[in-house]
Amino acid sequence: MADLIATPRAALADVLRDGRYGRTDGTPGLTLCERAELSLATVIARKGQSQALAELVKSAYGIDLPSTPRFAGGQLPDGRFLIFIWAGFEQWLALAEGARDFDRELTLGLGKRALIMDQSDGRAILRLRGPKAREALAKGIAIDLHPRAFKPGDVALTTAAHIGVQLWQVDETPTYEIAVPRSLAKSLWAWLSASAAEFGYEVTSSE
Amino acid sequence: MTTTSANVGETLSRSETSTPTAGVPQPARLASGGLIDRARSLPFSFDGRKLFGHPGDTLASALVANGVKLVGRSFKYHRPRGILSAGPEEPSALVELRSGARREPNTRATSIELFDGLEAASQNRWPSLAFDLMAAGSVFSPFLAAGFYYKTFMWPASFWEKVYEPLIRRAAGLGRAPEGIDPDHYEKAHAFCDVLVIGSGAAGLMAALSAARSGARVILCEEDFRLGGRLLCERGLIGGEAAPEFVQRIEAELRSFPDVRVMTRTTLFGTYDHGTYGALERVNDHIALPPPFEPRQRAWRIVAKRCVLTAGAIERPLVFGNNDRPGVMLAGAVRSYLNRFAARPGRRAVVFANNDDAASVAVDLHAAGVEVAALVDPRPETKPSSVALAEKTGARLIAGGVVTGAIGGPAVRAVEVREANGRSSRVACDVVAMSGGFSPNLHLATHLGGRPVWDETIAGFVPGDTPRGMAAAGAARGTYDLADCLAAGAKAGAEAADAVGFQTRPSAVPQVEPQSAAVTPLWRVRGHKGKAFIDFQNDVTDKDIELAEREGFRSVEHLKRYTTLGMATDQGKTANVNGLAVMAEITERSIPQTGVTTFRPPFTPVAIGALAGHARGKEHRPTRFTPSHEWAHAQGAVFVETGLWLRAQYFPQEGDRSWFDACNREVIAVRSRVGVCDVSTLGKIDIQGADAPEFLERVYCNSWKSLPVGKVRYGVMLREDGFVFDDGTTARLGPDHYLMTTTTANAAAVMQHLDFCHQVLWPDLDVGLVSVTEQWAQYAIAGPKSRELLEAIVDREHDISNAALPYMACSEVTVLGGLRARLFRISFSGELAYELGVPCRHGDAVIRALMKAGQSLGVAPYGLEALNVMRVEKGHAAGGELNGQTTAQDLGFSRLMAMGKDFIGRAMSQRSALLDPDRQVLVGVKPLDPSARLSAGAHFVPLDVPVNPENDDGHTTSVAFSPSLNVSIGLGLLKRGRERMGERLRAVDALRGTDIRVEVCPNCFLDPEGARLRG
Amino acid sequence: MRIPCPHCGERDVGEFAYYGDATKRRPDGASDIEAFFDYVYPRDNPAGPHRELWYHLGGCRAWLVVNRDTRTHEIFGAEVAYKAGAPGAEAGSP
Amino acid sequence: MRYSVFSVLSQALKGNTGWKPVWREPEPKAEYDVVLVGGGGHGLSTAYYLAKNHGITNVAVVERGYIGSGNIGRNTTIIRSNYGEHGNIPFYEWSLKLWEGLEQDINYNAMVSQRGVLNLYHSDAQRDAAAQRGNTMRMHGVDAELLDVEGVRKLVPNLNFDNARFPIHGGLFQPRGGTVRHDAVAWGYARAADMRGVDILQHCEVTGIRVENARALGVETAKGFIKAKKIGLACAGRSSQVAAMAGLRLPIESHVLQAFVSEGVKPLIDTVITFGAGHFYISQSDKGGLVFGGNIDGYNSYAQRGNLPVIEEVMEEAVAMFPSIGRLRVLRHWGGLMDMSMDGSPIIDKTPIDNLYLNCGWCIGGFKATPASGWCFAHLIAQDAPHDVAAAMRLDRFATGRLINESGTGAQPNLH
Ligand SMILES: Cc1cc2nc3c(=O)[nH]c(=O)nc-3n(C[C@H](O)[C@H](O)[C@H](O)COP(=O)(O)OP(=O)(O)OC[C@H]3O[C@@H](n4cnc5c(N)ncnc54)[C@H](O)[C@@H]3O)c2cc1C
Ligand SMILES: NC(=O)c1ccc[n+]([C@@H]2O[C@H](COP(=O)([O-])OP(=O)(O)OC[C@H]3O[C@@H](n4cnc5c(N)ncnc54)[C@H](O)[C@@H]3O)[C@@H](O)[C@H]2O)c1
Ligand SMILES: Cc1cc2nc3c(=O)[nH]c(=O)nc-3n(C[C@H](O)[C@H](O)[C@H](O)COP(=O)(O)O)c2cc1C
Ligand SMILES: [Zn+2]
Repeated sequence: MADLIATPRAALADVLRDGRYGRTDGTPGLTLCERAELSLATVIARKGQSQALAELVKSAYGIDLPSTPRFAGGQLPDGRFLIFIWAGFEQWLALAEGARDFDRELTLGLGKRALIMDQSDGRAILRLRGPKAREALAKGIAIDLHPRAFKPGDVALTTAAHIGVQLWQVDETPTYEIAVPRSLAKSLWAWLSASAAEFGYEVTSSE
Repeated sequence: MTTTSANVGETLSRSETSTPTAGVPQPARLASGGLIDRARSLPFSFDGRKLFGHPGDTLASALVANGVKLVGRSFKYHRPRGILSAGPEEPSALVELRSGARREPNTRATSIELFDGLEAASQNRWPSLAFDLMAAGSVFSPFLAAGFYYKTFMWPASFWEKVYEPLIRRAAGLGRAPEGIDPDHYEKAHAFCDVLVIGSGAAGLMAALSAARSGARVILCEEDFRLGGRLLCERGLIGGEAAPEFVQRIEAELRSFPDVRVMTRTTLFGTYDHGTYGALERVNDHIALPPPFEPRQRAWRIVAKRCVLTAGAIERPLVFGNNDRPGVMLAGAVRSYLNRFAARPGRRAVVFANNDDAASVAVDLHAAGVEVAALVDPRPETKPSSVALAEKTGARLIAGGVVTGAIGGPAVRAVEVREANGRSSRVACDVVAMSGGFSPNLHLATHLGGRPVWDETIAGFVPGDTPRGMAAAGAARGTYDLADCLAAGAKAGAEAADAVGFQTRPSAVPQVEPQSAAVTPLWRVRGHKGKAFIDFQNDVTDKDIELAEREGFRSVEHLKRYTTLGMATDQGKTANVNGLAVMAEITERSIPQTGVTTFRPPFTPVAIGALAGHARGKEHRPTRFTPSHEWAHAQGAVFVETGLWLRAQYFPQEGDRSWFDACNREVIAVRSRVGVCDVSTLGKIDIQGADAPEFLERVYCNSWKSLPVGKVRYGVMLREDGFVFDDGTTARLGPDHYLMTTTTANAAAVMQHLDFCHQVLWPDLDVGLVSVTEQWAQYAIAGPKSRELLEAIVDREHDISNAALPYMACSEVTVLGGLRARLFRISFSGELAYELGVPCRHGDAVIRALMKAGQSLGVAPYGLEALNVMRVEKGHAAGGELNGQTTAQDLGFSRLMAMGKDFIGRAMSQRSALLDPDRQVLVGVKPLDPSARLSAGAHFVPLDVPVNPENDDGHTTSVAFSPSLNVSIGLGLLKRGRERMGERLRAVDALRGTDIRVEVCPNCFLDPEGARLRG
Repeated sequence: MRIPCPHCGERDVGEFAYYGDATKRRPDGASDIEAFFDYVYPRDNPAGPHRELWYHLGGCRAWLVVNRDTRTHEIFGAEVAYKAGAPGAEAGSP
Repeated sequence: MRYSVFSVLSQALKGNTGWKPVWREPEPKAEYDVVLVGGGGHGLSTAYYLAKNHGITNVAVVERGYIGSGNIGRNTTIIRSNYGEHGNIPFYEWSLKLWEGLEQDINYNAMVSQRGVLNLYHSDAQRDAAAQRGNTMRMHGVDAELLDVEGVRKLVPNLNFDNARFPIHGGLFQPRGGTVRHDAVAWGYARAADMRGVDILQHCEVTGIRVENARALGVETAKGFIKAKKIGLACAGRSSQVAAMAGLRLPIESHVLQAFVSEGVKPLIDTVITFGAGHFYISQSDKGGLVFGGNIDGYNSYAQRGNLPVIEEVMEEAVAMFPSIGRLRVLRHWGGLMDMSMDGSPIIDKTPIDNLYLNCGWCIGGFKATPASGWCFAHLIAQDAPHDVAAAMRLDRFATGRLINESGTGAQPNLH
């Protein structure tokens, strides 16, 4: 059946529309977008293999696997984008741009030392950027995001508006990314958009 | 009540922008001074009367400026009440603010910031404030003594709910609740800091400044809309500056630090564990309506490493006759109205105070042009300071005297004074400034259980053990001299910063005139005339305390509960110490021996909505949407909440008269053709690792090691107490790779349980677990034509024939030209059926593709209703049967249990009561009359015996109308059920008035051999 | 209350789920009903320091053993359960 | 002094100067026939019924603080008998019957107010469970009605019918349920027991139980040793500590449960209502305050106070249910020590130690039990045999598996 094709659909496809929202005067306090085209996988060190896994990740990708709530990686020499985000004890969320069959690739590369589970579709990833990003997040996230306490590269697994999320800071703008379980993305959005409205925010479809 | 005609000299200056009404005089407004903006007038209404005030006013100060004295009626006796204080401790001046759905009953006029168009109304009166018929209740006041309810209203017995209670309820409760849904919104927020400073008086400002200069992250919380605390009503100089200027300068410096957050209109309401504090920011209560996108209030959770409590002190009333008459005020409040608000509470004042600080209010009165008729100083020895005050103000000094009673109905006209020599006289006056000393405002230091300690020199309680990380300073610590307060604040702020790693020293403090705070306690005036109030809001008098003592309610906690002392909205801020001191006096115990009651959060009442924040209406809890939601929505599906999920319940089509028709149609479609249902909500846990098989052995009661790769097995999980926890299928995807499914309801609980088993019980196992529920869109494709349908979308190279993929097999496939998917040949419906898992982002496309491809096969989507009907037809246990009280044996799984291995719940499942042959077990039932409709929750009773607990043999747990059998069928739990096949019973549903004869049958109604699902 | 998760740092108690007494050890699988009864039901329930299990549900999903005073809520220490090891291992003593 | 129309009138005219203490403040005697540990509702009612029903008056109630300082003085005052288990219903129904006659019996107005208790349900599954429960109640002759959403609307029009996250489908209603003025229950039983000769010993903490050869002989207290022929423990949240004095370990965890009261307003809510999509219950006191509560905080605690997560959750549920009460303000919140049993139901039983009797495990619902608990505990102590309606509340049920687990959540108290 040639006319049947599996067009992917972003988690927030039917709620995100480019434009300016909330308070309309002045420059927007933050910009928001969904990063829909990413590949994700859970990586769990096999029992007693965390050291070996770290070495493998280092040799395979040149990335120092973080053992604390941080993320590491970035643009690889081959031009691809890959990061490992701490996601619990000896556990990471690997995030790549433009990868195909990412879980298979990881299994191939790391499978001896790690268990790999595809999560590419399990999380929606939201990016927030702008001077008011911190204040908007503070309306639901109970961790200290002050620059002295939370820096670019830092990661937190926490809760926002009754939803478990994973949050990391990308840069000092500040820019944050939040991973939210896909089925809950709209509820998170309802809270986040309400929280950001006071500052005025812009939704963009691309970063 | 009449107000004196306006004095032209004192009317306000005209506003530049001159609104038409701006010139309306405020008869008691001072011509100059104060922290109000005379350039602008704010119209407001009180009980429908149009009045004007200025920015900078509170409702109370604007009422004072307008000469309004009578503001409300009291709780029990409906006595006229005015304004007692100028702060959050106010017990008397409570009003209904705003109207309709925004009405806020019991709002303290002293804490309401005046705004343009403010509407307020007095409460607890009928028909009007001045003429309150309920005040007639005063005649009965002898019967209304403390605790009178407990002795009365018992005769006749039946009258309580019908007559007495409704009367009491109508009389009680001051204001009226809002009408309709609150139109405003609220939010919550989190803040973190090194040093939290609570209160911005002299001590708080210096504390915040010292900490801020150290580089620490500081939050300064101030309940008022202005920083400064008592400094705002000081007329003296601070280091050569006027006090308000000093405040402004410090505020400016504080605001210049990037890591200092100054929060005004923010009340710290509670101290919680480990440095967590609750605070309420009234973001937009000071204007008529919140602007768009802004909340009305914001509830903060503040986490602070250190905290400095500089919340000041609360002045106490004196206890004399009619001390509640409008016009009788706390001395500090009088000072505040005069100096901060430029409002004159009267023209002729009597000052009655037992301490130097309050007595000095005479000077402020005098300076404002108020005649000070008398300075009544109860202290036995004549104080030189009082003599000087009297000289300066021209007041008559009545040293060693007391006010025994206030005279006047709706407002004070005079006071009766008893002099030291016992002679009584009357002094005409329209305002009484009274003070019985101060109580440090230590509530927040006691919320974690710290007990206050009595300090004789200040005649007040001071904080004892403060919560870890908190220090009190200034008046909150019992330090009353201004210079000392400044210094103590600076020191506490510096120490707090220092303790968390910011080396610093206290900031230098400015020079100020020394003050005296000398006080001699006077807990009540003996031989007073008229009721002497201790708790103004709950109408508790000194007589009530005597009565409580007489009846044995001597412990302060009994005193409180019997008389309701301190239990009103003000929580006895002005009342508690007076009350317990009077009890101490009567029982001849010391005050520390008598003790204090417990302060509890909140410090001042907090709106329920603020603490709920965003979580309201549909946002009360998050909603989980399935991958096919948008598609189903477009089909007109009706959705139903299942836990947090929203699932399609059924898909109505033309011709369906109700859900029932739709459901039957969907069932028939599945049983005769093919249907598709979104089952993504089932929990999915990916389990990998060398010990994964062993792990499954231990968490499931049945055995797992024999399951080959590419196969699926049904599993039952017990709790450690031996009862069934959850069930589901688990597929072996690889030698050490499994995918477990759980019920929708228990998905999270099972994940937590497995993490427990893995991390706590058996950390040695080589196994990793991750929930992948969110990753996979999972569709059940069921019905005789399901394979045909699948063949249309599964890519050619995958063989899904019966031979290649038999019942209970699973396989990785690709669909729609290369999309990776998982196919499980499992069946809940009892038909030939599959579950197809595809990555979620393709879920939408795949459901559309299935529907399109299935058109020629007559495919129908089916919802939860049809799903449930089919599972009842097949006799599968679900919610009603997996109720946490059933055992595996009850549900017919005895043979599944592999007793030879260790598994969670093994031992406890063998307890005698769990093996009792009398237990109720899972059966099916069918009505004898095929047209009868069963209901769930009906009880089984044998025929021909009475319906009583002894004959309760069980109940129906799930029922359904089976369109396949054309009869209502049910699952149930029946005592010794397996032995009773074919027996006839009654299913009695007394609640719904049905009593149906049923026949017991096996729980599987359709295709018990399973021929269809193997087809 | 703030619970110091060894992985995530100090977090509000709202992120955690509680599971009670951590001194209980699951008996060997072959043990009898009595041993399991003792594991499942009776509790010391002390008023004072208490070793107890918490799950960082809204965080890193680690099971923790926290030593906390049930009278004051004061926390003396916390460690991850799989490291807490044998019974009697101390997670920060008062 | 008996309370009557006459005494109230005549006292009022005398300025209420003639009232006498409602209970004596005696010194402890050297020995009592029965010493009851715990001056909460259950200890006091047990004392009263020992005296009244069994003629045993040489009784002391020994209380560490002031009477009523425990959970009897800090609960949300809901009474009802709408349980679902046969082991519970007859007991709670008997309690409700005793409430109905309480004022006349003890000559004290505890303001028993049968305004009805409505348990909302929000799904078909909850409806079925409610029906099952209501039908069990009916079998025991207890009043129960199953309301659909229209029935609920008629009863409580200001609930959230239009915009609820978890729409209301209906409710299980028990018209005879209601509220009682909590403190008055303690005081009324204390007064009635005292009038029959019971000694109420306040500020007299029990610090030890003297046991020899598995026989209890008496209690060590802050006021010295008190010998006792029989000892009954009714210590609610502190049951584990006191039982430990006799070497017993109980299937109990002590948890904190918080409660809340709002500022008083004119009549707004006339029924007791519980939320089915969370943990929330509310009623309006005769003084006008909304009295409400939710789930336990969920961790062992003896601090009698809780924390913000549960506070906020309770408020969220309050506005979810009543969207119009968001502007009303909470004026106080507090906590109590809950004796959470491992199956959620109480224990009224003998112990392995002779002459030592146990009454505990009331979880968050023992206020409504006060009269029947006292009645049955007195029976057990006096007759050495369980009362019929409390026969299922055995201590050995955890070992046998004959549990009374209403919630079906197993041996995890914070899930009950
Ligand atoms: C917030 C809250 C809400 C509740 N809501 C309801 C409700 O709506 N409906 C309902 O039915 N139930 C409710 N309950 C439960 C109910 O209050 C209790 O189950 C019941 O009060 C317990 O029995 P009691 O009255 O005897 O306990 P308590 O009043 O706690 O009595 C026990 C007494 O024992 C004393 N004691 C302890 N140790 C010693 C010792 N060593 N020596 C001497 N004395 C000692 C204590 O000081 C205490 O006074 C609620 C409880 C709380 C905390
Ligand atoms: N001489 C005397 O007898 C005497 C007695 C009492 C006070 N005083 C004077 O009072 C002043 C005391 O200074 P201070 O700084 O200690 O107190 P303060 O009264 O000047 O300031 C306390 C501040 O704390 C705020 N506050 C209170 N509770 C709060 C809460 N829960 N949340 C947020 N804000 C809250 C108040 O609104 C106020 O602004 C000095 O000027 C002193 O001389 C004198
Ligand atoms: C049903 C009920 C209603 C209450 N109403 C009030 C009230 O209106 N005002 C008040 O201050 N406290 C009220 N309380 C709370 C008590 O003041 C007190 O907090 C509670 O009895 C616990 O005692 P504690 O705070 O001293 O520990 C009420 C308590 C209950 C149980
Ligand atoms: Zn963690």
